[in-house]
Amino acid sequence: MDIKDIIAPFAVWKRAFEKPFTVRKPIDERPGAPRYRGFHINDADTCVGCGTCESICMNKAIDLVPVEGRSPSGGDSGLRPRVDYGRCCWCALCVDICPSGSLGMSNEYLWIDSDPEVFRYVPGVDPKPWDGAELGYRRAEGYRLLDMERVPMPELSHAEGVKSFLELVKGYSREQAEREADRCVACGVCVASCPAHMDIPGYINAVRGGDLETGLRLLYETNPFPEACGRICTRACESACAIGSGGDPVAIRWLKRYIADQVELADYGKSLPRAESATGRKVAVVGAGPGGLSAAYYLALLGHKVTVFEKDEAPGGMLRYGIPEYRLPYPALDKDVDYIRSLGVEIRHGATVGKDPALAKLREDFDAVYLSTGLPSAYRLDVPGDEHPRVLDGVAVLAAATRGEELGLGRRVAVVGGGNVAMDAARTALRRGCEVDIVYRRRQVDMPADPEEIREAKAEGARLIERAIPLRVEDSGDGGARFVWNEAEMVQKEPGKRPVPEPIPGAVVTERYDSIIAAIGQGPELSYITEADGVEVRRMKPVTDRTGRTSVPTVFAGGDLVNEKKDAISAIADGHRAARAIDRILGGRGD
Amino acid sequence: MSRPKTPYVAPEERAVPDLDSGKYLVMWQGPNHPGITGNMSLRLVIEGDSVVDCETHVGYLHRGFEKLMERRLWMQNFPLVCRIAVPEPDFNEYCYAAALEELAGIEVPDKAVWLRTLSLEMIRLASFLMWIGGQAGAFGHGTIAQWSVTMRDYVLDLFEELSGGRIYHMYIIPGGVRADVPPGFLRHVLETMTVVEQNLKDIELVMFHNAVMKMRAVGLGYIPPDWVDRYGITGPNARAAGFKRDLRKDRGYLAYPRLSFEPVVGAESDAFERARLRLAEMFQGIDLIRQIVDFLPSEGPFRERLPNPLHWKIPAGETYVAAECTRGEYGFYVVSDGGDKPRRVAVRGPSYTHAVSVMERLVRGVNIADVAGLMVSLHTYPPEIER
Amino acid sequence: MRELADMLSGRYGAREWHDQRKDLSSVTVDASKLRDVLTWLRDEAGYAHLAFATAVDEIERKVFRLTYTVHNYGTAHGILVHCEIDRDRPVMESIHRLWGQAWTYQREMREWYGIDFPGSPRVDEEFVLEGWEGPPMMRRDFDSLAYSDATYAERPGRETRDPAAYMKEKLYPEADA
Amino acid sequence: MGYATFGEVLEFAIGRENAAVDFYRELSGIAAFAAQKSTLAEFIAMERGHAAMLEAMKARGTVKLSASTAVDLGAARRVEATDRPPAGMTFQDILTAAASKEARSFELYGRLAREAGDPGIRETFERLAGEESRHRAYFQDLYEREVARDN
Repeated sequence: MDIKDIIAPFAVWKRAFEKPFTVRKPIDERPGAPRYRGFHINDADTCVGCGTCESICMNKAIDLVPVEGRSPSGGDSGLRPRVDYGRCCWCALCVDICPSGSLGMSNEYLWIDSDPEVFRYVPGVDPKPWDGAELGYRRAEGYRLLDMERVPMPELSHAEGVKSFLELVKGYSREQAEREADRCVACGVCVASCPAHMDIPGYINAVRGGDLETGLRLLYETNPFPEACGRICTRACESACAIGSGGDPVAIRWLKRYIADQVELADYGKSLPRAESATGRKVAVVGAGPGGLSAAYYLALLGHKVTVFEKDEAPGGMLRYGIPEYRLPYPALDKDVDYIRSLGVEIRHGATVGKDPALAKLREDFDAVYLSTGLPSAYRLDVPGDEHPRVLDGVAVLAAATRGEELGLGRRVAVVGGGNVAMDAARTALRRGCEVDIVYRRRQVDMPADPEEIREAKAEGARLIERAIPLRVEDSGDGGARFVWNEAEMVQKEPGKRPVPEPIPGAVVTERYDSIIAAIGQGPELSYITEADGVEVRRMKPVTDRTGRTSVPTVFAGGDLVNEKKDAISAIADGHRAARAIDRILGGRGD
Repeated sequence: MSRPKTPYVAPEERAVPDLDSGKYLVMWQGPNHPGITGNMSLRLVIEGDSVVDCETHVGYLHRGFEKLMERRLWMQNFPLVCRIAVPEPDFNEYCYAAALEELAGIEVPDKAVWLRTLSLEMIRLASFLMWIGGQAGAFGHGTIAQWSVTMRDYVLDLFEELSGGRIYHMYIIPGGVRADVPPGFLRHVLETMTVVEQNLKDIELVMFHNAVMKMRAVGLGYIPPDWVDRYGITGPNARAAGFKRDLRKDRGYLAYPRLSFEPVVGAESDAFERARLRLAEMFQGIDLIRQIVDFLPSEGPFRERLPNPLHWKIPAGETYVAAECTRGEYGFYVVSDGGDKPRRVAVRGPSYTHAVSVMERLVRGVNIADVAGLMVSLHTYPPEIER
Repeated sequence: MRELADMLSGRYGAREWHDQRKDLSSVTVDASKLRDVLTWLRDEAGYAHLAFATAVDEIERKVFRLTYTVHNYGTAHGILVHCEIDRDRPVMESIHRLWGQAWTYQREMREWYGIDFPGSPRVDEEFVLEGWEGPPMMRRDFDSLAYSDATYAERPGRETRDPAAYMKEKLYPEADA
Repeated sequence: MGYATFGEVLEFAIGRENAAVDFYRELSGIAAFAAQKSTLAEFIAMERGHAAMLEAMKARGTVKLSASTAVDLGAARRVEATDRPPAGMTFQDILTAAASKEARSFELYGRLAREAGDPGIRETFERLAGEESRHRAYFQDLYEREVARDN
């Protein structure tokens, strides 16, 4: 030991004159770092109430609670997360995982109260001093816990696709499907949006786990058209998908298709239920479209003998005659229909109800009747000259294509309308080698067609003419027709309503076409209901209660004919609902 | 003036004192004792001022982590693991993440490797700063504790800036890290290192050139070299006994193979030697941090994309990932049965051996006033014993 | 490594050698051979460091799988040495004479899994669970959540809703009708 | 020539509304099936409401008749053209016919209101014009929703 060991410690004294390290609260402020994980904030308008924050929270510090002024709708459950700071550990995994990106943390870390109960609040709903804090923990750029990008679907190239009627979408491989299924957070927000309320998280979970038998069973619980819906469903679920609130929604439709594609028809019976015993009751279904056959399937499952009356030569309705085969190949549709048939459902083709047999006869011969005749014919353009022979019915064109008939469209074709029928007609015409113009009254964004369909139609070479109000059709004198329209501008007439196209004075365009395909909308065929049948019809729709029952207790109706959504999945849901209601009037329990 | 360099080494076999003889007194030290890092207690049997027997009692900090982890998803355990060793949480994060990545076959981006290394070196410094305060305090130099704890707070400020948390950083997430460095951060790191280095020099002056410290620490808690393997002693406790063992070199994980440093090795193997060695490692740590700041890539991803954490399943398998923490070998043994939750996670904290079997033996024959100083010189953190 | 693996299998019937990393392998031996294997590894093969020992409850197979982790500083290589014991009669030979800290791991396994190590010092003493009367807590069949629910009261006022169920209740309650 | 007193105007309007009822009735007569009939029945009820409103006005004498109030019905009578939907009329046909009928009525009452010197009469016609315009909007809306969904 040397003298330094005695002297050195006195060096401490120099510190006596230094500025202290301490922060004198409340004189000195000491804000949290810009990334500080302080109290939660939530943009309650962006939040969709999916509860993924709750799922990831390892402390169970988050509850999903109803909040005032918010009710469930579309892709929003109406619930909002409430944080219990008695449990929260400020790990911010909730922020990291939040699909919409609404959750964050402020950099505020001081909150003093004598009442322990207050340390539990709904961020963004219960006002707090740190609401809207600029600073605080946010998910770093380039860092997501969830995969917000959809697994790309292998598809034929546009150049390739337009050459034939081969199916464009090739379907996921097992690896792709499982990867896509992995993106789902199983929040279940989508279920309400599905007209059939399919157990979407359930079957996606089955895909993820490779348990396709369970997947198929879950599909058939609410939808006997998985092959068809897996291809052409309007997929309201994907618009509601919570993942879609901050990225690409989960490809729910493709996953459904994946399940159905993977299981051989011969193996369906292994996972699907069958009727335990026959009830001896008979039900007639009018129309072998998705709605009618859905009703037939569930009625057959309940043990009833079902006969389907169909005017066309093949089953499927619009799925067959309205949707081109490059979107829904006939073998896929046949698989769905064949399984329904395998339960003993009889389909009588070429039977036009109203002519033979009459509805009255069905009511007499069967214990119940389900009407699902859809919207079989296109409306006219409703302009002078629309009776011109070169003005064609869009629905009829598609049906003729299905039947393999020569369409005789000529070289230049105009398709008038912005719905899926218009897109299908346009793409069918493209595949027949036509030059196609799609003429629409409003803008592309206003089109009711699936945006994907519009994109693809354009990519395949269709020209989109927007804001064109049809004025008239004139004969061109050379076997074609001149289509005259007025260019329009969009005018916001009433606040909150969608803008209306207003013609620009003088801006009249005339184009010559070989064919003009009208696809502005379709109407019902109701001549088979006579006054004597007593089925109350209002505004060309049979009046039904929510189970599909008409004013005649044994007659039910559903599908496009009745519902507002007018898509396959709604028709399927109607068919299922009506089947349960019919079962109840036939003495069953309806389940 | 000071103790002999090679003091009495207690026999391995424990002679249980006859408490009825009236010669002995049973005295509990802890669980609440300012000289002990964390909450554990020593049941001391003393004769006069000397300890003749000791039993350690842990359990005050048992939170059942390993059980809790078995019922949480792989990712849900990420916020949990850091809490296993409070003053040095990042090693838990690293070992857990690295084990998962190994089992799941995930390659971590280079930037994340550097940021992880930075994070681990920063916490090493913070942990040592806490230890040096405890060590000085245990020998009556409370002022040094005040300085060093302040310095630690400055390092924690850096963590707050980097990760958003001071104590539990939850920064090293499976797959990488949670964020890149914020703007200005590296400058703050270097500035803080300057301040800490300056302070350490002061501490060195007043603590290691200090007659009282030398009288109390020299010769205290001598660990014979043959105990090192016998008792599974690791880290500075082993290095102070002359073993050049450092997992950063031996395992060469993270960015350590790309950094220039040599393990600090001692020889005397007593409390003073261990303290000197740790001080040297602190200076070394500052140097390493500066090197990391130099090398840190400015571009590139900081995290590899993982499967959805809600469904993440890790292929069946097992691994043991260890890292050199301030106290020695910190390791995670992780077993997956292929499910979405761990089958088993076992945490190997270095204090497990140091604070229990080594401590019980070392403390025999020691003056009761030196028990706390001895314990701190082993640098033990009870929470990692009980998990 | 191959050499060591062959040596262990030849001498002790060790099996399932697996190289997890270049610096970590695992191997399984019969429980009756474990102490000999560890002794040999420690004294002859340079694996002088026992990092830790623990158990894994393989309840499905009705065994406890024990893991002893040894490390060779010379070659910077570690081995996870496994052996399995009957879960219904969990008794294992003690290695407290091989390593000075081994008894603590054995005491821990005794408390957490109910595995007995006859002869191990203070093996029946409580380790971290003072006053614990439940079954060994690390066994897979001890349901910690059920225990917690039965033992502690949930703080009042907590209630959560499932988005799908809530939306159904509000938007289409008739679906089940 | 073509000028009429208010009383006559009222009579004329009542006649028009009744004619509309007859028009729909007639359509209903050629309607081939129940659904068409029920749609037309709804429209008949609407027009009956108009006629009833005018009848009540006349009966109550709400509007003081004045000799000076005379309006030109000539033009009104001239616009009385009817285009008849075909026998197999669709919903589209019915709605188109109904909407154009309402549009013409709106035009007529609007002009009558402008020509009427008396504020009371003007108000009556404005009310009728408003009513017709609402009906037309209703039909157009129905058309947009039910017929031209894809347009």
